[in-house]
Amino acid sequence: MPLNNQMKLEFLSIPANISFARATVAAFASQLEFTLSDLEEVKVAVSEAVSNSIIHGYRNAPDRFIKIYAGLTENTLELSIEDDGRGIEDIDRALQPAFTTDPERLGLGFVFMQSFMENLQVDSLPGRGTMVRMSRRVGAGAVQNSREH
Amino acid sequence: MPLNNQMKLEFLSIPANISFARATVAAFASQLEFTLSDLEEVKVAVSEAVSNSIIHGYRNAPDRFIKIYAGLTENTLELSIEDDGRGIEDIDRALQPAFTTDPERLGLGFVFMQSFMENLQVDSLPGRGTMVRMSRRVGAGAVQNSREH
Amino acid sequence: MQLTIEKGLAPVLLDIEFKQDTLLVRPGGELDLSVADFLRNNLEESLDREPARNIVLNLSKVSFVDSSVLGVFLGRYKRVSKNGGRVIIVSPQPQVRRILELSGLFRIMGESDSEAEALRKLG
Amino acid sequence: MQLTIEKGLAPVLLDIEFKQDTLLVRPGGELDLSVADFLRNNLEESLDREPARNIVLNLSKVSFVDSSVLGVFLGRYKRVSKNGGRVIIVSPQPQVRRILELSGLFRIMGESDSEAEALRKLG
Ligand SMILES: Nc1ncnc2c1ncn2[C@@H]1O[C@H](COP(=O)(O)OP(=O)(O)O)[C@@H](O)[C@H]1O
Ligand SMILES: Nc1ncnc2c1ncn2[C@@H]1O[C@H](COP(=O)(O)OP(=O)(O)O)[C@@H](O)[C@H]1O
Repeated sequence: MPLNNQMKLEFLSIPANISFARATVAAFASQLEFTLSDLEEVKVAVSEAVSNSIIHGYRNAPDRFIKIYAGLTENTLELSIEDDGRGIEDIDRALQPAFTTDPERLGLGFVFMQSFMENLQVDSLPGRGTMVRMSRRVGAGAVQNSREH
Repeated sequence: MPLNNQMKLEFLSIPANISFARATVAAFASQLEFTLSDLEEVKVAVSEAVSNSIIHGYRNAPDRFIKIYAGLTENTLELSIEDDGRGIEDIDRALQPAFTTDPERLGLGFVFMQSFMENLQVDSLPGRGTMVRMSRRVGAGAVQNSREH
Repeated sequence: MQLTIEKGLAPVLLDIEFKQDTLLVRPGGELDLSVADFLRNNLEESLDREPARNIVLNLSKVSFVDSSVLGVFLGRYKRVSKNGGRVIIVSPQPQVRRILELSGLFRIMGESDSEAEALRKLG
Repeated sequence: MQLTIEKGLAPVLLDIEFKQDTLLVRPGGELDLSVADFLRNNLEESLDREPARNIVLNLSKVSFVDSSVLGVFLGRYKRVSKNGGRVIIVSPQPQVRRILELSGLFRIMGESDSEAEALRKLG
């Protein structure tokens, strides 16, 4: 599908930028006919991915950069969120609901991304970084599979 | 002054992205204690600079990119808006109130940028592109010099 | 006449009414380059169709303008003033008002607090 | 107790009241990682200070939550449930409600339409 619009956003890995990142992606995505409820769900997915880069990727180092790429086709938002942090050892395990390497956390980040977006893809190399890709179609409906744990 | 936060935004040179760009800069700037009215003025400056890149820099070609860089010090927003379009032949003349190379337009873009922001600096090379830099301090007050033409 | 173009979450509305040889123009939303052609074309068509002498520009629902849109306003001002007509601006929001002042548009167009007052001034 | 941290245009409010051996917690705004420590610390301090058995979490003014903040809620749930206490959630907005459902938090915490109803359930 041809892209009708594209943007790239790069920002420092500080928690204050999480709300900035999700607001920016939602503003961009609002060029398609998403409902407000769709946009709320996109915001959650962005918030989770960016939080992961800050906490896991960069272990809270405030001087690193996170990159977001967004593209719009006729009816789809395509997103990638990227860091060049620590990376993920075992991606399959990381994707499992409730799996976390941080006892303070819930292991629900990827669950939310998977529930609110389509085609979640995680690429990562330990020591090199992580790129999370996902998309969302207009009219794709809300939560696809309501998991519980 | 040390930078406390930084972001870069890059997007296609289409009119739909003008409101996206100003909303994004305003969301980022709102991390400082700007008033809503300050943010409205910053939005006008961004809108003018981005419109100029689209109209003058790229002559409405929709497949080029515009870059915005924003930094925050303790109390100042620093901005640059950049295109690699046609560039400006005579910068001094371009900065004059009411000067325009497009009879449909008013020649007020740089006037607004100058009125609503501080330290406006324009770098340009014909055939290479244009970079507009400007900043805004918290509490710098509204319109500094109300020009008329 | 009610027109809307969808611009994501901020639709731009344009309502145009003809009354007492005056075009009552009521745009809404954020007005920038992306809607300048839409505004210009609709205003020109209305001026072609109606025997309008004056324009009342009700900006109470406009939350943003930049110089691209001021150019559209000025162009319509030039068209009606050729025939001795006037343009009066009604109820701009504070941030829009500041831009109008700075541009000098207030010096050539009048301002009123309501459409009724504007129509009285023109009538 | 009324607390605010300024987060640009979206201040996060936190109001905590102690009543009938229950902590009434009323946060507001967008709750994410950037306020998780603030929430956790204030809730922990209140639980240290007051002999609170239960928590009522009034989410009517919360427009956004993500998993970082659900973790803070779950942590407090674990603390009070150790002593046989309960957590009841009041009036989440639809988008927040969906996250609570999806996370399974609703299965272990109760829900009420008002603080009064929650207090009746607990009392
Ligand atoms: N950007 C990242 N960089 C490094 N590790 C990551 C990243 N994102 C996720 N992970 C790993 O995947 C695990 C699961 O992530 P997630 O489902 O979001 O849960 P949580 O963030 O609650 O731990 C994390 O605990 C972490 O080990
Ligand atoms: N990014 C740019 N690229 C090329 N030329 C530009 C650019 N920005 C401004 N200019 C030149 O400077 C002139 C004055 O700009 P401005 O004050 O914004 O007025 P206007 O946009 O109404 O013409 C423009 O007419 C154009 O010739």
